[in-house]
Amino acid sequence: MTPEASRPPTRGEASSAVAAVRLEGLVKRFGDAGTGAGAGTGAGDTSGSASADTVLAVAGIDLDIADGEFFSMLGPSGSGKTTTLRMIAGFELPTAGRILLHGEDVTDRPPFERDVNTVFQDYALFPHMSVADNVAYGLVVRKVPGPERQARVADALRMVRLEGYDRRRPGQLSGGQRQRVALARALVNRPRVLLLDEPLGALDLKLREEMQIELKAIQQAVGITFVYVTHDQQEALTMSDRLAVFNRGRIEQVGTPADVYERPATRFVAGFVGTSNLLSGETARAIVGGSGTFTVRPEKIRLAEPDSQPAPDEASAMGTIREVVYLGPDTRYIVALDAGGELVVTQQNIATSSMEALSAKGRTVRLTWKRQHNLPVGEE
Amino acid sequence: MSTPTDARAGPGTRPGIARRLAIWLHPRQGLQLRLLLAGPLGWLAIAYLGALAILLLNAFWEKDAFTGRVEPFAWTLNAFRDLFGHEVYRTVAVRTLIMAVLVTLTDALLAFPIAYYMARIATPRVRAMLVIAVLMPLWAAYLVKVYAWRTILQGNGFMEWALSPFGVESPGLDEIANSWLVLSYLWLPYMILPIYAGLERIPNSLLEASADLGAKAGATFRRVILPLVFPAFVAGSIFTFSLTLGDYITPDLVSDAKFIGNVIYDNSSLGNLPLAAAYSLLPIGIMTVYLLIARRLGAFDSL
Amino acid sequence: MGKRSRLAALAAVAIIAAACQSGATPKPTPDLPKEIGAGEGALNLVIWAGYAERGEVYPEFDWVTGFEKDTGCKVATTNMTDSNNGVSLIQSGAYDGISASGDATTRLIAGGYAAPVNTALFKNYANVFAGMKDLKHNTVDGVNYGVPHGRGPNLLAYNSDVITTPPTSWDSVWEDGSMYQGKISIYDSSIYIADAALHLMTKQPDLKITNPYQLNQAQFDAAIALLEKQKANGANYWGSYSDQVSQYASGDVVTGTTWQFQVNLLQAEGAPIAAVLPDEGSTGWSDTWMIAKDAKNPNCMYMWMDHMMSAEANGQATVFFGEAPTSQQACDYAETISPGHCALTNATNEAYYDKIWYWSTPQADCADADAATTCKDQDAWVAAWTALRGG
Amino acid sequence: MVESRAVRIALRVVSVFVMTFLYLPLVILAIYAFNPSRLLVWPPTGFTLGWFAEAANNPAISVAVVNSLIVGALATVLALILGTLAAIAVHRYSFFGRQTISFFLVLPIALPGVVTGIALRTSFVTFGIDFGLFTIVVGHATFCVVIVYNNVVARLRRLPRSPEEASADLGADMWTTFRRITFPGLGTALLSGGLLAFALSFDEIIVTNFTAGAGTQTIPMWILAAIQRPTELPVVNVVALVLVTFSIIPVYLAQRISGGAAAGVSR
Repeated sequence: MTPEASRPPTRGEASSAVAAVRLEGLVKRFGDAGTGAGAGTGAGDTSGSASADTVLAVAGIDLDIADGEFFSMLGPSGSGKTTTLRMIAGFELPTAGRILLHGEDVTDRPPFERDVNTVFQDYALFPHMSVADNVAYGLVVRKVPGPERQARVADALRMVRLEGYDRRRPGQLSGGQRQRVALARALVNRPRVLLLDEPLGALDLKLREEMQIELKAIQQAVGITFVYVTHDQQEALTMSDRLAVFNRGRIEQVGTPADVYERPATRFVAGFVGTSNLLSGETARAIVGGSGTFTVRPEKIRLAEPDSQPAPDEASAMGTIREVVYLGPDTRYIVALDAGGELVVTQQNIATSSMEALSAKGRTVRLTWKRQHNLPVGEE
Repeated sequence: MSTPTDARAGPGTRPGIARRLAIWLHPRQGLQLRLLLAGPLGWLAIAYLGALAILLLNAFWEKDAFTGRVEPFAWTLNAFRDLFGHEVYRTVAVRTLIMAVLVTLTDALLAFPIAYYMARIATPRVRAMLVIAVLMPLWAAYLVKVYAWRTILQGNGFMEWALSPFGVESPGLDEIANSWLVLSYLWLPYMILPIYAGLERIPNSLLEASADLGAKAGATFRRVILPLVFPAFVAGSIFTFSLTLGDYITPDLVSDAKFIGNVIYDNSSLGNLPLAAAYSLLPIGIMTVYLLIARRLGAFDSL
Repeated sequence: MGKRSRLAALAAVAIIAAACQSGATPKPTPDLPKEIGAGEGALNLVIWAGYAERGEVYPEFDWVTGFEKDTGCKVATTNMTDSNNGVSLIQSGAYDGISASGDATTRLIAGGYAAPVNTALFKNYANVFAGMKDLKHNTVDGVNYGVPHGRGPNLLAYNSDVITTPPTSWDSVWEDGSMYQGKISIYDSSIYIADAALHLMTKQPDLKITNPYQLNQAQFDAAIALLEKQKANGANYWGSYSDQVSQYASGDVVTGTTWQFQVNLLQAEGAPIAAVLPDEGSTGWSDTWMIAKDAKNPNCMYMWMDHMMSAEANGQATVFFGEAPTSQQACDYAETISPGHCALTNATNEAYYDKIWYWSTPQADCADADAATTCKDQDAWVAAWTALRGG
Repeated sequence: MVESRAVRIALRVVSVFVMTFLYLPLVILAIYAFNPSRLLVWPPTGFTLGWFAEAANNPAISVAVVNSLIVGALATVLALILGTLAAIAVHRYSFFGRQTISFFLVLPIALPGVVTGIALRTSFVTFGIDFGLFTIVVGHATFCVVIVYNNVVARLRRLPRSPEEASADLGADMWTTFRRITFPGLGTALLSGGLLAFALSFDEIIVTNFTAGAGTQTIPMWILAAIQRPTELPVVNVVALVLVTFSIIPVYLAQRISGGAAAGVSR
């Protein structure tokens, strides 16, 4: 875990009492033929038959995002996070509910009247314009005078380290470069809120990790509120001040990365953020000694000899190693518990060789972990 | 970076009228749609469907046998009685339908090999040249082509000259086969191009996968290529079929046989509008059914 | 709406014209124009092909260019394929006038599509042969609905290389002659049924056909049967005269019914084609220039009608088409470009034209024949022709 | 490559045959244009350029060409506006009856021209509308709209929506977005659709026959009339040759613009 992710999310809340983004009872239903029209894109793409069944993409969301915050919306595809973002941007009109930006109701306002800018998943660069023209677009349509415009475009390109690329066409750039142009194009307008829709989704792993750090650095440098949509829990945990976990059009949990990871509010959050090691029912009663469902993060569990004794503050369970997956720095063991169910255990390969690790398959082991690490999870 | 909102217009400045209209329209999606559709639908309804409706009304109106004057709102079924009373109208309808089917099949048979060659075998250079070569006769005047065939088919024409060594006489300008030949010729590009586009859309990997899975060339053709290119066939057939169904100039110029188009044209130009209107219902009905089937077969996406 | 306002304008013109001519004697038809006003600048005509030449085919035949120069009326023409087509074109309201044959004139008058004309306004009308004036196909109750253009018979054409002896009857077209099987050229119009009836008048007297345009059911059926036989013998149908010209030029046909016009064209190109009027007579036509009821350019049309009766224009036009001129002056002019023209076309030989059955519209009421029976009407003729050609 | 050598050779042979079939009549016409005889008899009897001079000196031809150009341009402009509006509506909005609209838009091109022609003529006569260039334009626009519509819808399907959203997001209202983003994106589709619509209008005879006024002639009308005047056939040959030759220009342009496939598929 990066240090940023564990920092308390007080920055934004301290600087402003009014939320940068406030969502009240937001609902979006697609394929709603009642009004006779509805935009034909987005989560529930309606390119099929016109009067298809309606899809409830966002099922009532209340949320405050503080000024200056790096806020992530995390969830699987179809969970409503992108639709929510598009409603904040103004691309979709909510079926019900209100959207407030810095205290101002913008629910019915078109995108071009909102003080937000968006970085699109596919970058949405204008193919028929040069990089400089792309970046300058927002300034041109707002009639910012020429000299100022040029200076700001140059500034923005410098910030994303693309000086000297201004004459190129988007088609001549790599994926990472396009992503930076999209970022510069949004930032050059100095919006108070920047919306990012899975901006790194199309990049390869290494580039993505670099960009994550860079994005975070830029956000801290400009001090703009970032609302960041991703389905990658690692990314959300790495970058966010706070994050919201979406599932089926609702928010399951809002909190700091540490909160969400270590104290998942629901089974879904426990499963989606990190590996779901769930103990429930009889198994839970036998091992943890309480009723309900508990989760234990794989890296908190220790593999021990079957005859070793657990410490008093430790829970323990007997099991058989069913599968061993060698991951380089770590090894992942899947252990079938004698009490029923399975737990995943990851161990750093500090003193173990791959040969040793792989030969562990089929062995009987004792699993132990500190009792404070088995966390109760709310049922849905 | 300075204050975040400096790019916005200040609260004192009013946006222009166009922009205010845009703002006002934004939440009114239904109104936007109506505004967009008002022009094209109004046009379609007045200039096309309205005209069709007036024509169809004429089918039910009385006509003076001597002067040919149509009496509006004098309702009668005389035109339909005439249509059903004379066998010739049935004969002509059947003949036209058979011709439309024949022309469509002929074009499909001729079009597929060259479309296949263009899409999958020719080098990009040759392909580009072929596409232009196929497009050009499509743009060249329709009448010019029909007329060219007249000069070929008539006595002492090219056909006679080319075939006389084999002891074959010129077909003259009254054979029904002429219509089949010339109509197939005229509409061939309309069949080649959709099939070519359809074949080009099939990724190579699909055919390789089929071969990889053990299908022989024939099986790949039958089970992969044909089903994928079938909507393109149907799209092309809309043109070959409907254009044949309605043409009256070509049959008139190169043969002696009468088709639906001739009967409609003749009756309208000879002063029996109600009969022409009543008979028009036939191609309208046939094409409507054809289009509904074609749409179901996915042809509209290949147009 | 447009029609009404135009009519109102015409009426206004007439009233003003009448007011100006103080002391003029009252006319029975008050809506006749009293003078030809200024040209409107355009003239849209429905014509038989060849009735308005501007020197495109042969430079010496041009009676349109001069007219346009003199009157400022720009002439646009549309060819009719047959009289039925001509009537339909006039009904569209887009035309000022038509060169109508007798089977069209009566229909246009009865349908109210043609306007009466004031022949007093034509300076060339006085010259017209008396026998060409006030004919019953263009004159009703003494009111003229047009002025004559010319007349002629439908002829029997033949390829003189193939048929070396000039034929004297229509038998080669109608009777089973394997010699010309598949090489007969036939006019593609319902009015051609009359030609079959004409043939039956001599061949089957027991049918008692007295007028080939007034056929009762039995007579009609016999005519159609004859046409069916002709079709089975391989008739080639020509709708436009150019169809026929190319048929003869290419050798696809050797004989059949024709107009002098095509024969002239073919002979000019050196084709071995000749034409005769067979002994049993023929159908034919006497054409009338008529003005459309709602003509947009009535003054230009009046000028055109007058022009077409002038010696020069009528002489040229009738020579070009191969028909009889309508005045001695036209005859004299025609002689200068085609010596012997008037004799050849029997311009003044009324006995010759007694053998000609001018085209006229078949009507249910066959007054001339038998009051008790009804005849097949125009619709029946067209339907039968459609059945013959389409079947 | 999946095709065997034999199949490839066979396909090549058939392709050559089909191309010959497509071009033979045009070649023969071109040869006749230089034939001195007025009657079209094969083989030609000599060589002359005289018919070209005759064609050039015929005012009716140039008037007809100008009329065709005017009609084509007006019908194309009308089709571009209406077709684009309809395409955007059908593609960008989901509403009840969307499928029906696209179905009705295809009708004018699928139903026989003779029916369209008579219907329009009857309506013009009924309402006392004077025939002329305007009525021809109306007739042509009915089917030209579909051409543009098809081209634009096909392009819209391929165009991502996000650049327009980005434009709105960056502060451009819908007019600015259309002008700066959507329109350039549709550009080549509009151009090739417009070219094709123009070509169809320029070539149209069946509907024109019914909707033309008495004094108005387009070039196909002139050809149809001239075919019926055997003495003018040599001039028709010249006009035909020139028309076919000039049609290379729009075809080449459309091909360059669309950069491939089916620029001219639909009619």
